[in-house]
Amino acid sequence: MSLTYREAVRRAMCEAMRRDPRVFLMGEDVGRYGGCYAVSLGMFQEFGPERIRDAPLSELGFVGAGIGAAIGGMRPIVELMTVNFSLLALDQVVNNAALLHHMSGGQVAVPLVIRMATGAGRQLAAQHSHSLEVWYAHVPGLKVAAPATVADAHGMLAAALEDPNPVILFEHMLLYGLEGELPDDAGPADLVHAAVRRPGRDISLITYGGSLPKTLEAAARLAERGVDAEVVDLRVLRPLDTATILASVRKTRRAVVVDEGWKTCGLAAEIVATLVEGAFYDLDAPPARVCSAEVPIPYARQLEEAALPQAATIVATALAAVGARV
Amino acid sequence: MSLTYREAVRRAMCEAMRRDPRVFLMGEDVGRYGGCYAVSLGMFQEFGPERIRDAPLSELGFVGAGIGAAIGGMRPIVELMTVNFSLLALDQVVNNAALLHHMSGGQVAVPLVIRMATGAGRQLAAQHSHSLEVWYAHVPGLKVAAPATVADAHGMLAAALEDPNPVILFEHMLLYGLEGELPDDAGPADLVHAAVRRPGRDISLITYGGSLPKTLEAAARLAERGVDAEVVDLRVLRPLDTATILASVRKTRRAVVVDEGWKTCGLAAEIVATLVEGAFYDLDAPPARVCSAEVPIPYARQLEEAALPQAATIVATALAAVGARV
Amino acid sequence: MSTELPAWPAEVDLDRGRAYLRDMLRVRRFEEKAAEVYQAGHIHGFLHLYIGEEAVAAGALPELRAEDAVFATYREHGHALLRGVSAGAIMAEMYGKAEGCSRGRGGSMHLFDAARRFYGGSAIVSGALPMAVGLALADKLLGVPGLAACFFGEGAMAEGAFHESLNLAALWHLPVLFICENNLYAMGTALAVSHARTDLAARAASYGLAAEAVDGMDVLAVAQAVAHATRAIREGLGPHFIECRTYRFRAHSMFDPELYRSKEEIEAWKARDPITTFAARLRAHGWLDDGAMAALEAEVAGEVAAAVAFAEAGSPEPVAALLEDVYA
Amino acid sequence: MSTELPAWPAEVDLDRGRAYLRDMLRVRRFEEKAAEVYQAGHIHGFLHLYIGEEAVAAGALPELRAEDAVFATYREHGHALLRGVSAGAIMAEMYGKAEGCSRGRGGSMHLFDAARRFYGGSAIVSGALPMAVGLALADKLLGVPGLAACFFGEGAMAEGAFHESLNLAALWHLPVLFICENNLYAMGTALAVSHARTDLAARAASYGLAAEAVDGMDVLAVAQAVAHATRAIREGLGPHFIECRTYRFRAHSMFDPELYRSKEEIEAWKARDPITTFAARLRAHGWLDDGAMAALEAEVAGEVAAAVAFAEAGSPEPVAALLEDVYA
Ligand SMILES: Cc1ncc(C[n+]2csc(CCOP(=O)(O)OP(=O)(O)O)c2C)c(N)n1
Ligand SMILES: Cc1ncc(C[n+]2csc(CCOP(=O)(O)OP(=O)(O)O)c2C)c(N)n1
Ligand SMILES: [Mg+2]
Ligand SMILES: [Mg+2]
Repeated sequence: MSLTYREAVRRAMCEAMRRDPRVFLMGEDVGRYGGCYAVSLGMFQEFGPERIRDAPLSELGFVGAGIGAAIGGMRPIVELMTVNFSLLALDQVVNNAALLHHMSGGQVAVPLVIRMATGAGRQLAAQHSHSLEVWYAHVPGLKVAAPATVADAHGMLAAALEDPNPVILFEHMLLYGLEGELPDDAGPADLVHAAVRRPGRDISLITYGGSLPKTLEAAARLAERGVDAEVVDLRVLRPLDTATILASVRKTRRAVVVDEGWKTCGLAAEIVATLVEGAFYDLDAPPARVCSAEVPIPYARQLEEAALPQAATIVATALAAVGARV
Repeated sequence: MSLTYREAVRRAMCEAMRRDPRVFLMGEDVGRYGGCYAVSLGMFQEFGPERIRDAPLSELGFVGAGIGAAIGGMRPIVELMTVNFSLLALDQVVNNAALLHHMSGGQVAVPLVIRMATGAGRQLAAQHSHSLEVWYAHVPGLKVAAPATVADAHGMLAAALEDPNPVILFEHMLLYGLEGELPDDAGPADLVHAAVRRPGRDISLITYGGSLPKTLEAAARLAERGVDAEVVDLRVLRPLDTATILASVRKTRRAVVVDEGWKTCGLAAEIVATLVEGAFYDLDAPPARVCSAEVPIPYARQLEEAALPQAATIVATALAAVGARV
Repeated sequence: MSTELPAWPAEVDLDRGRAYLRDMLRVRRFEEKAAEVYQAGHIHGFLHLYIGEEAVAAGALPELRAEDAVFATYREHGHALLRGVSAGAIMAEMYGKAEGCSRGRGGSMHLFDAARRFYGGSAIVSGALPMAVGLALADKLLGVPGLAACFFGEGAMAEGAFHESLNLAALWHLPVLFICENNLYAMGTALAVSHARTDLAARAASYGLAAEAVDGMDVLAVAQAVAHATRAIREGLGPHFIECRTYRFRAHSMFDPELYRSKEEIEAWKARDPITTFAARLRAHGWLDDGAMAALEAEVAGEVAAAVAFAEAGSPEPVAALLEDVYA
Repeated sequence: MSTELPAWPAEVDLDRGRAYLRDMLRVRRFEEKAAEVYQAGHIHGFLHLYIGEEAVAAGALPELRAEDAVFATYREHGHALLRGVSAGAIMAEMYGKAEGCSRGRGGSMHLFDAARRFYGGSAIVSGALPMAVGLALADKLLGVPGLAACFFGEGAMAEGAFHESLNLAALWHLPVLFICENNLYAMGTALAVSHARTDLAARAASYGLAAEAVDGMDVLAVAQAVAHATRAIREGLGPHFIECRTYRFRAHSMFDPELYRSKEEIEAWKARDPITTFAARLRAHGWLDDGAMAALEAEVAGEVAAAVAFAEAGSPEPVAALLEDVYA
């Protein structure tokens, strides 16, 4: 069956809610409004106000309430609207959700799923265009994932709901309209492995989330230039599947990491460090990064485009890396 | 004159306050209590409650107020007690302090200094042992520094107060008692360059803040083993002084990065990526990282020690890197 | 609603009365044009219209002085305009042009004009409140006159930042004017779905500051309340909170299917349109006739058309300037 | 203070009366011992003592049932003890031993006992309030009996999390008992330096929930208020807030030179010591004499000594276990 990324997320939530009375959805405008990005459209009508719970503008409060509800035996899905507002709730995510299991010596589990839209590309300007996946991926105790396909939008959410740990799911806002196939009996996806989205021999393009379409496009353009690029979708940002990344780069001996976050101290830096630690002697060229420019994302279209990773930049960077062959 | 790191910070604040009526200090318990780490002890008596302003437990509120006061013509120093509580204020720091200058097209400057204690090592357990410098170093619009010496504790704060941008200063809690020399006429330090704290030929040990003493100790032990290590203190975490780091590693051809933050997506990853991008062909071995283990910092002493970077680990890692010489 | 009009306040003369009407009309027509050019593809991103709420900004802003500072939300075109930012600079900003009041960096949600102490244009709900408190603190510490006025929606009052800001302002006795634009909805979330206690002025008063509620569809009522509050603040009586009860006639933003409220509710509020009701009062008072109204509409239409022309003629910021304005 | 003792409440029988005294004494002696072994270098990190405030936990916790959940702060040894966590498991935790109630991971500030629904031990001021709200929400959605009791200091009430939590609890009508331990200081910051409005029960009531203040030095007053509040909550009347007016006799933590308050103030409060005043009432009522008191002291001393012995005999967690308990 063909559906959109948005519908796939919704389907995963509805399936879980029909099956498991412990699952509920809570967040700003998830109910009567139908979801800021229409992800939960119609769910209020099916499940009612207790289980599709509109929350006031209190990110810290309702994320903390999600943690408490998880401790209390529920399986909450908290929607944070966007990563931009998640800063207000970070204390609860880091100091409670991530740490409680450890601080309690293993007694308390927090089976909480937090979903949020992320990314730029819609001219929403600096306060509404963050990509802070890397911050979450830094924190032990959290699992962090970024579904980049319709199947993963469904399957990773289903898997997150079965996980006894806090799982943070990043949904790039430009992916919601993406169309794809999903079998009627699709179940949970794995929350462990990276995926090779396009096999190739000459260079590994490593990316995740909203940058996957651009990277696949770059790979197609590279193919026209005679460069056979492998595209690796990280899928899970914490814990990282280093084995898959290293295997790809050991084969291709070159890598470009594509990440919409700012370059300095971004997720791409971790991938580069991982490659260097695990495959230094297999590398024919230094792994390169294509990230956002070191600037708050500007409103004006041409400036925003210049600030974000684009297929053309990926292509140029990959060509330079391949040209570096000795 | 010999004084402690704590006294050096205090002296920089007092000098600025005596000179410039726009400077004031605001934060929890900075006044009547004398400062959580006694940094501002006695300042309430000299400057009074308006300029040494005890704030309620409202991190988001008083950091935002610091931003507003900076816009309004003051030169506020906001003390956030510790980085652990700074999570509550991150929205103001990122979405206002860092972005306002850009979003306003250059009209609004935010000359705000935020000081906070950071780090672990005192058995304060998971919620009180964070090292999140890397998060701040990720954000364009912020300047981030980590004074690791008595002179820098004084000079970097003085420099931060002269900077028209928001500057975040991280003071590792284990450094407050450090003793050092400070000339009576010491002025602002530079807020631009990394510093070579110990020159050496065989390997570069790159670190900052609270890890500098451990790293210098490791270098001393390495010297006993015949390895001449260069120790680079990053000092400024954003923007990074890549030139100094690269020059060191081009000379030594090997590097170990020491960072008390968690390893994955930590600051050390950025340094490794920077080295790879700028000096790949000069490297004789993959740069290695010595960071905190991927675990919330545990209370029990032996567990905490095992979780944090230690001189012995640095030595072992450096020896392995040197042994890797082909 | 009673059909009887309230008595005309003595302090409002002909010029002032017509100025209120002109201000509201300027905002209304500007917003309508913004929606039009948005649909035509000249503006992108989010666009939040102030249509229906004009009496709040039009009543409040004339009471503020040059030395005061203003903080607003993403629904702030009207506030910027009535603070004196030119319609052209605002429209050019929304077009993303270099001539925009934020040089194309901010867009609709981030209008700035430092010379007029207009400090945005803040798109994190409740994010400006702590800054307004701090700006007032600066005024106090510097010993200069001036207050900080902060506009925000009723939804923002559920945020922790609201709580911390009101306590700080009251605790430190700062010259802050908090103006809550209670339009009954935060996106699709109705007041009673957000707040356990819906009497917002009472909630604010619990922090120990002066607080009152006024009819936000009545420009004179808003003006009177703000005049009284600013006088008290300038006399050193500390912060003040005003809840303006109003309504947004349009969708929350350009992407909102408005599933959460009924057509009837909207129509009932539209019957209280702040512009038509105020125009009727001016007419009843003998200060407005068809000719004057037509002249006013023409004047405003001219201003808006000129703004669009200015924006269209503006130049895009060159991509080479991408890294500017990150550090001062 | 009046020297006349209030009437003895009929519902408190001999056993209950002596139990209150025993509970307070257990906390007091435990805390004294903790300070002692801290000075001796067996405990590290922060240590926040509850000495002076015992009547709050001792009055409140007996009113809670097994199905209720408890959230507390870093000043929570007493709460853990009176919730039924053994003194040995608490002391061992502070020694960082594997036998500690958090396996040595948490230390003094993070005592946990999931079986007793004791959920910490939270060291971010106000950090537990939202979780208590959520736990109550779980109870409500699951349709099980039980309430969530959350203890916090008056300093925490300045945090945004307090505001958001009270609104959520009241808005959703949840079974939460908020217990504010108003000991007049947040570290060195006095109540009036933190809060524009120092009548905390009034502040809480502004959210639209039941709120009252009681003498937190009087275990019976606390017990009565909590009994009343829990009854109301169990009947479905929504959340409840109790301000317990108390005082901490010791420094904030082991590092506090106490520059912010006078010896006289401390002495005045010590004259209202919840243990000595309650013991006097028991004596006046004829339910306590020197012999009974000595027996009680001996019993408690034994418990505390056994706890120390247990902790000392405990085993350190092996370093090989470092990476355990990160993921469930
Ligand atoms: C902290 C935060 N959370 C969520 C949003 C998304 N959002 C934008 S406007 C809005 C509603 C705000 O309502 P209100 O404060 O009443 O202002 P109004 O839009 O009605 O003028 C929401 C939820 C945001 N911008 N910031
Ligand atoms: C969010 C946060 N800010 C600051 C601190 C540091 N701190 C620890 S306890 C404390 C005072 C809290 O006072 P109160 O809430 O009254 O509780 P009390 O200690 O008096 O029991 C402070 C400021 C913290 N732990 N968390
Ligand atoms: Mg609103
Ligand atoms: Mg207190």
